[in-house]
Amino acid sequence: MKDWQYRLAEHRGTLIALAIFIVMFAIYTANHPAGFTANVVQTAANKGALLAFVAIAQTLVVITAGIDLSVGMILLLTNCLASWVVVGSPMETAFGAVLVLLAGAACGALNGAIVIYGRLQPIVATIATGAVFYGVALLLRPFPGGSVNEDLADALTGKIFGVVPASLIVLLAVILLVWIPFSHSVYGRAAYAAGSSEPAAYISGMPIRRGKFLAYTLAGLVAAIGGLFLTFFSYTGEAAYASGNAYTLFSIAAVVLGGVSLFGGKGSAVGAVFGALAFRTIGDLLFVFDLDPLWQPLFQGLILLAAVSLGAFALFRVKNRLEWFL
Amino acid sequence: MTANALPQFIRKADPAVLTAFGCIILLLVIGGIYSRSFLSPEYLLQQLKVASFLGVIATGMMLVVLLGQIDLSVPWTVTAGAMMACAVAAYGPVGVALAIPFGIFCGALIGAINGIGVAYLRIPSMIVTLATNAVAQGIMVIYTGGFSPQDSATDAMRYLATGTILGIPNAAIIWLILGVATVFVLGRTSFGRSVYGIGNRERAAYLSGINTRRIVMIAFAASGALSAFGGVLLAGYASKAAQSMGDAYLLPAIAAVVLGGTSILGGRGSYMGTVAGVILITLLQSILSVMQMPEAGRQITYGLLIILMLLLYGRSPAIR
Amino acid sequence: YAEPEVVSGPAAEPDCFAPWSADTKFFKFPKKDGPYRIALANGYIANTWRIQMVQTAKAYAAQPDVAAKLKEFKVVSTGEDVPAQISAINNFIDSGYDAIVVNAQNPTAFAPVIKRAKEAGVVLVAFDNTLDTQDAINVNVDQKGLGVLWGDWLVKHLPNGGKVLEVRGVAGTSVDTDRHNGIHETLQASGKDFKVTEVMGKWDDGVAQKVAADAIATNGPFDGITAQGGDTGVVQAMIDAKHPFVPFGGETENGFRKFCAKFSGEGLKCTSAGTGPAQVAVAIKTAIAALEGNVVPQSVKLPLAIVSDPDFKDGQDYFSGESDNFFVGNSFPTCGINFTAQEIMGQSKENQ
Amino acid sequence: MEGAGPLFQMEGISKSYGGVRALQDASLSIRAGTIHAILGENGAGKSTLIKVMAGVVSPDQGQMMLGGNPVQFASPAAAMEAGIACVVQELSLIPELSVADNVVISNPPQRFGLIDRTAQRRIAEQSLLRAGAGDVHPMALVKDLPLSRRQMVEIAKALTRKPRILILDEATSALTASDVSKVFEVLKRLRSEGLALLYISHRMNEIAELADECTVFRNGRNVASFPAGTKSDGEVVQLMIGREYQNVYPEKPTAQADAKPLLEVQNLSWANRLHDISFGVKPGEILGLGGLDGQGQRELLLALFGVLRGLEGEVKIEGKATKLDSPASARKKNVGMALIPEDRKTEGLMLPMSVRDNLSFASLDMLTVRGIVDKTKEAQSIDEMVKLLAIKTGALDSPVSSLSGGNQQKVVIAKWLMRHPRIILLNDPTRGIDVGTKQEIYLLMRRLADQGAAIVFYSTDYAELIGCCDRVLVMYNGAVETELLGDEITEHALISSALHIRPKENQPRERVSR
Ligand SMILES: Nc1ncnc2c1ncn2[C@@H]1O[C@H](COP(=O)(O)OP(=O)(O)OP(=O)(O)O)[C@@H](O)[C@H]1O
Ligand SMILES: Nc1ncnc2c1ncn2[C@@H]1O[C@H](COP(=O)(O)OP(=O)(O)OP(=O)(O)O)[C@@H](O)[C@H]1O
Ligand SMILES: [Mg+2]
Ligand SMILES: [Mg+2]
Repeated sequence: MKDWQYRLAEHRGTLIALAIFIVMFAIYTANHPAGFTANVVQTAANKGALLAFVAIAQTLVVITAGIDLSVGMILLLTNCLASWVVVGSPMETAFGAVLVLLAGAACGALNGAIVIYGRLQPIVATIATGAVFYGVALLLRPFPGGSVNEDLADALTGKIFGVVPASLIVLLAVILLVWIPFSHSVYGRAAYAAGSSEPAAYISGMPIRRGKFLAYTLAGLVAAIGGLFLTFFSYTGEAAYASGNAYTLFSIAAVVLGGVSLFGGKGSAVGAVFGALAFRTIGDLLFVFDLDPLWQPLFQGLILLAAVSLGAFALFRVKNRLEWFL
Repeated sequence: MTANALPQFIRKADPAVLTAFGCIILLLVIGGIYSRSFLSPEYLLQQLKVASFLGVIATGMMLVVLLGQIDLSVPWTVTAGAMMACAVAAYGPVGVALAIPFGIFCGALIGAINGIGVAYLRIPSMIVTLATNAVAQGIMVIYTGGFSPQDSATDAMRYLATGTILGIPNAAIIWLILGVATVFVLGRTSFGRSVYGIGNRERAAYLSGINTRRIVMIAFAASGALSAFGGVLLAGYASKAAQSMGDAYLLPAIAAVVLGGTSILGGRGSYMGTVAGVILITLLQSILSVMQMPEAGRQITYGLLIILMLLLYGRSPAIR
Repeated sequence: YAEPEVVSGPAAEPDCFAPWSADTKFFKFPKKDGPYRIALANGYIANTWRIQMVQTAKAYAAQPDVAAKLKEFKVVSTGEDVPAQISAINNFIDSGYDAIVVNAQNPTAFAPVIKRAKEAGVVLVAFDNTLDTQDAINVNVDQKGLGVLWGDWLVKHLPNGGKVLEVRGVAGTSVDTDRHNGIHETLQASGKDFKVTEVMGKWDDGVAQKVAADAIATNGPFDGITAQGGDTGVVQAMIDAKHPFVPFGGETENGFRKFCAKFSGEGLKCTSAGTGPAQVAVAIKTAIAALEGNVVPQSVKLPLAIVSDPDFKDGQDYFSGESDNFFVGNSFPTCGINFTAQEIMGQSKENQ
Repeated sequence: MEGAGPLFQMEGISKSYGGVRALQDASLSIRAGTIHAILGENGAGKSTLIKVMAGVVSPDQGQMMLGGNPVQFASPAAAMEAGIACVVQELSLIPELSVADNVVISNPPQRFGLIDRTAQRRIAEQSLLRAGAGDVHPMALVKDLPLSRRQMVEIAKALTRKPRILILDEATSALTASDVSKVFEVLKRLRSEGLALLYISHRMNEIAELADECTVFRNGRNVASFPAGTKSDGEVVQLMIGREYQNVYPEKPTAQADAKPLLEVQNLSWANRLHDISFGVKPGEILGLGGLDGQGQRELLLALFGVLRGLEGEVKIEGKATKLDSPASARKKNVGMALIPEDRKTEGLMLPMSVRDNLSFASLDMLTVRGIVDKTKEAQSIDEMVKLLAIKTGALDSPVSSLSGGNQQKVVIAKWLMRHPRIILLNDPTRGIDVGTKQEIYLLMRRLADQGAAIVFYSTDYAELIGCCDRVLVMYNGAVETELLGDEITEHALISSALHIRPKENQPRERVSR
C-alpha cells in the first residue's frame, strides 16, 4: 500500500461522515423554499454548531473508550451559569465567559477524576455526575430566565461579511485550538492508546492517567463552549432535564455517524462534527418534506436507523467471520 | 447443617452484593430516623411493589449488560408494551385474554430488531437501541394520534400489578418468580453460560462453536420482552397506558444493574446484585422524594450517593 | 412590511380576544391579502396533550371557513431542544410564511427570533408555553390563576386548614413555578394552618402515582390534595392505598374527571380546570385575525375550562367510555371553537 | 567490556497472587555486554520476574540494585527512565495506532509541544530497519499486522528507547526461523554495544546459540546459574522440570493403514489468500502444515473450521461433501472437528472466567439436557480432562487468567478434547510452552491419532513437524508448495520448500500488510 492509501484509510470515517452530510444537506437546500441562501445556511450552522460542540466533547471521552452521559447536563449547567455571568460591560462579559469555561472544565475534570482515580466505569459514573450537574443547574436557574450580552451573542450567532456564519468560525477555532493540539500531543496519543488497549499503553509507560484526565477535562471545556453558545442562541438559561438528556443521546449518535468507534482508540472530532451536522440535517429534512406531523418522529427515527446501519454494509465484504468480533 | 450453610453462603457471595444490601439497610435506618413511617410494613411493601416494576425491566437490562451491550430502547419499549397490551384488550374477550402476551410480544419484536442490529449487522448496541427507541416512539405517536385506542388496563393487568396474595404484592411475587428463573437460566443453562462467555470474549465463544449471534439476538429480544412486561405491569399499576410512561426507567435500570456489581463491560455479575441495585435505587428515589428536598438538592444527593456507593464497592481492579 | 401599530382596544372579537389585563397593548398589523401560509412550530410531540394539540390544529385548519383563508398550513415538531425550535422558526421566516404559531419549549429563549420575525413582518403567536415578550402575541392561560383556583378550592373545603399533598410538575419550568406559587400564596393568604407536602409528579400519571403513593405511606393521610397533572395517577394511588377520598384541585384529564364523578359521594370533591389543547385553535384564529388587519390584544387571556363538584356530566364534561388520557375542555365558545374531545381523539377504531 | 560488577541485581524477590506464589525469594544478577538466558517450565515465574524488573508489577518483598544503587520502580515509565526496556510476552502494542506511533510511543519527538510526525516517521523507519523489520510500513495500523510482524515492531519499539538493559520475554515465540535469525543478529550487535540482555525462551536451540549465561527457574526460585554451554540440554531440562529427561517425540507408527481419508479438501480457494488446495487426512494420521509464517496456513485451518466466507472448492467428511459455515457446524457430531486456535488469550479462552467454565464451554451442548447443564456430568468430564492433561491449577474456580501460559494452553486443548473430536486442527499449539509440556502435547497428539483421530498440525517450529508428523504440506503464498512424506521430512527439505527456493527466481519481499 502507498502512503496516500494509509492516509485515506486513517480518515475514512471522517470522509464518510462528510459525504453523508453533503448529500443530506444538498437534498435539504435543494428542497428548501428559500433555497441555498446565507440565511438558511446560518440557521443550519447555528443549530449544527451547538450539537457539534457537544459531539466534540463526547469524542474526546469516547476515544479513551469511555463515554460521557453527563455531557448534556454540563451543557445545561454552563448555560444556566452563563445566563448569570456573561453580561454587562465587555470586561465583565469576558470574565464571565472565562468563568463559564472554567466551570465546564471543572465538571469534566470531576468526571475524569472519578473515572480515572476512582476507577468507576464511565457510563455509570457520568450518569451519576449528570444528576449532580443537573441539580446544580437547577439551583442556578430554578426557572428559565437570565440574560446575556446580546451584542456578543448576535455577533457569534450572526454572519461575518453577511455570508459566513460566525458559529462555523467558532467551531473551526475550537477544532484548531483544542482538538488539533490535543490529538497531536503526547497526552492525546496516550488517550487514544488507553482507549485502544489500556494495559498495553500502561506497560508502554504512556501517561495514560494524565492523558485521559486531560481528555475528560477538555470535554467539559468544549461542552461549556456549547453551553455558552446555547446561551448566545437563546439569550437565557434553562435547566431543562429532557433537553440535556437529548443532547447527550444526540452526541452519541453524532459521534457514531462521524466514524468514531465507541470501543475507543479510533476516530476524530472532525468526523464527529460532520456527524453532528448530518444528524441535525435529519431534523431539517422534516421541514422540506411535507410529512404529516404525526409521522415526523417515525421518519426521523427511521432515517437515524438507516444512517447508523450504513456501516453494516462493510460487513458484507468481510470474508473472515472473526473480523465480526473486532 | 444450617449453621454451616449461612456462613458458606456469605463467604461465597460477591462482596459487591453484600455491600449493596448493607447500603439498603443503611438507607432504611436513615429513613427511619427521619420518620418512623419509613419502616412501616405498608411503606416497605409499597416500595417492594414499585421496585418490582423496575426489577422486571432491570432483569432484561442485566442480560444485555452481561453481554457487554446496553439497551437504550427501554423507554419506548416499556411504553409500547403497555399501550399495545391495552389496545388489544379492546378486541373482545379474546383481546382481553391476549392483552398481556401481545404486549410482551411487541416488546420482544423491538428487542429482536435491536438484536438483529447488534448481532447480525454489528452496529454498536448503544446506537441501534437509540435508533429503535426513536422508531418505537414514532410508531406510538402515529398510533395514538390516528385514533383513540383503548388505553385502560385489563383486570388481569390490574391484578398482577396491584393485587396481593397473603399481603404480598403480586408484582413482587412475579419479580421473585422471574428472578428465580433468571438465576437458573444464567447459572444452569447453556444459554446462560454462553451469555457470560460472550460477555467476556465473543471471539472465543464463537470459536468454541457457540452460535453467538443467536444468543445475542435472544438476549436482546428477552430484554425487549421484559421491558414490555414491565410496561404491562406499570399499565396495570396506573390502570392505563400512556405515552412516555417509560421515560423514567432507562437510567434507573442501568444504575440498578451496575450498582448491583454487574460489570458494564460484560461477563461478570450476579442476579442478587441486580435485586439489591433495584431496591437500592427505588428506596433512594422514594426517600429523597418524600424528604421534601427541593428537586435540585434531590438530584445532587442522588448523584453523589450513587458515586459514593460505587466507590465503596464498584471499582475496577487496579492495573498493578 | 411595517411593524404592527399599537392601537387602543377593543379587539375585533372582544369576547374571544380578551386582553390579559387592563394595560395590555393592542396590535393592528398591516392588512395582508389571503390566503395565508401559516406554520405551527411545535416542540415535543410524544405525549397525549401535544398529540391532541397537533390533531386539533389540523382539524381546525381543515374547517371549511378556516381552510378558505389558508394557502398552506404546516406543522413541524422539533423535540425537546430549544435551538431546534428556534431554527425551525427561522426557517419559516426565511421561507416567507405569513404567520407562525409556536408552543415554546422555553418562554425566555426566543428573543432573537422575535426580533427576526418583527423585522420580516411575520406574525408570531405563542400559546400554552408563551413567550416573555411584548413583541409577539401571546395566547395565555393564567397558570398562576389556576393555582389560585385550586388553592381556593382547598381553602373552601378545609375551613380549619390541614395536611395537603401538592403534586407538582416538572422542576424548572415556568408553568410548574407559576401554578405552585398560585397555590402556595393562596393557602398562605387564607391564614389557616396548612401543612403542605410537595412531591414532583412530572405531569405524568405513572410518576405522580408513585410519588403520591410514597407520600401517602410516609406522610399521610392528607386532608386535601392538589395536582398539576398526572391527576388520574394520584387518585389511583389513593385508591390503592385505601386513602380516604378528600377534596382535590386538579387538571382536566378525562380519567381524573371520571374518578371525580364516580367518587364524589365518597368525598372526592373535585375542581377540575386547565388548559385544553384546543387553545391552539384560538392561537391560529388570532394569527389569521392579525393578518387580516384586525385589532388583537398583544396578550390574549384564554378562559379556563372549569368544572367543579357536583357538576360533572357524562358526555359533556367527561366521557366515561373514552380513554383516560385525553384532556377535556376543548371548547372556547366565545371564539366559536367547539371541538368535542371525540372529534379530535375519539375517532375510535370502529369508525376508522 | 566485561568483567565489571553486575549492572543489575535482584535479591530476595517474592510475589504472590492471592494464594499463588509466583516468585519466592528469587535472585538474579546480570552484567553489561552479556546475554543472560532464563529458563524454566511454564509457571516457573519467569514472566513475573521480568515484570517486577520492568515496573509492571510491584514485588511483595526484595530489593533491586541498578549499577550498585538500590532502585524501586513505581511504574513501567520509571523503569524505562532507568534504562530498562522490555519486550513482553503479552504484546504491549496499541492496536489502533500506527506502527510508527507505536515505535516511538514512550518518547515521541516533539515540536512546539506537539508530536512531530515527520521526525517520528524517520525514527520509526530507522528502528524498524535496525530490528530487521524494514518490510513493515510505518503507517500501517498494528492491528492489521500478522502476529510475527507485531513481534518485530515490538522489538523495534524497545530499541527506540536506547535501553541499557533489554528484556525479551519469549519475543521470538511467534517468529519464524528467518525472522529469528534476523533478530539474533540484532541482539548480538546490541551485546557488542555493551547492553545487558535478558532472554527468555523455551527454544533450547536459540538459547544455545545466543546465551552467555543461563539461570534456571523452578517454582518461583532460581535453582541454578551457569555459563552457557557448560551443561548438556538434558541436564538443563532436568534442572527445569526436576526429573529425568527423555526423548521428546513419541514413536511414529511404521506404516499407515489403508484407510479412507476422514477429511478431504478439493481445490479450496479463498479470497486471493488460498489457492487451489487439495489434500486428505486419514484417521490416525498427523498431517503437518509447514512453511514460513503467514503463507495461508492459519487461513486454511480457519477455512476448514467454517470461519471464512466465500470459499471455493469442496470439503468432504468421510467422503461426503459437507458445508461448514461456522464453528458450530464444524463441531457437530457428524463432523466432529475441533480447532485449537492461534491466540489463546483472545480466541481460546475467556480469561476472567473460571477454569471450570472454560473447560466445559465448548461442550455445553453435550453436557446439557434440553438446555440445562447436567452438573454431575460436567464435573466428571472436567475432572477427566484435568487428569488427562495434568492441568496445574490451584482451584478450578479460579480465573483461567491466573494460570501460567502453558497451563492455559492445556485448558484450550482440554476444552476441545472433552468433545472427543475426530478431526483436530492445531494452530501452533506449542507456542510459548515449556519442553515438558510440549512433550506431553506431542504424546497426546500421537495417542489421539492412534485412537483414530485425523490431525492437522500447524507449527512454526520445524523440529516439531519433523518429530511429530506423518506427512507435511509446505505452504507458500496460499498454495501447497510441496508434500513431504515420512523420511522426506527433514529440516533441509522444509526450509528449502518454505523459502520457495527454485534455481533462478529470487522473490522480492513485499511490504507486509493485510
Ligand atoms: N490504568 C492504571 N491503573 C492503575 N494504576 C495506574 C494506571 N495507570 C497508571 N497507574 C499508576 O499511576 C501512576 C502514574 O502513572 P502514569 O505515568 O501513567 O500517569 P501520569 O499521568 O504520567 O501521572 P499522574 O497521573 O500521577 O500525574 C503510577 O504509579 C502507575 O502505577
Ligand atoms: N495476574 C496473575 N494473577 C494470578 N496468578 C498469576 C498472575 N500472573 C502470574 N500468576 C501465576 O504466577 C506463576 C508464575 O507465572 P509466570 O507467568 O511468571 O510464569 P512463566 O514462567 O512466565 O510461565 P510461562 O513460561 O508459561 O510464560 C504462575 O503460577 C501463574 O499462574
Ligand atoms: Mg511467561
Ligand atoms: Mg509462556
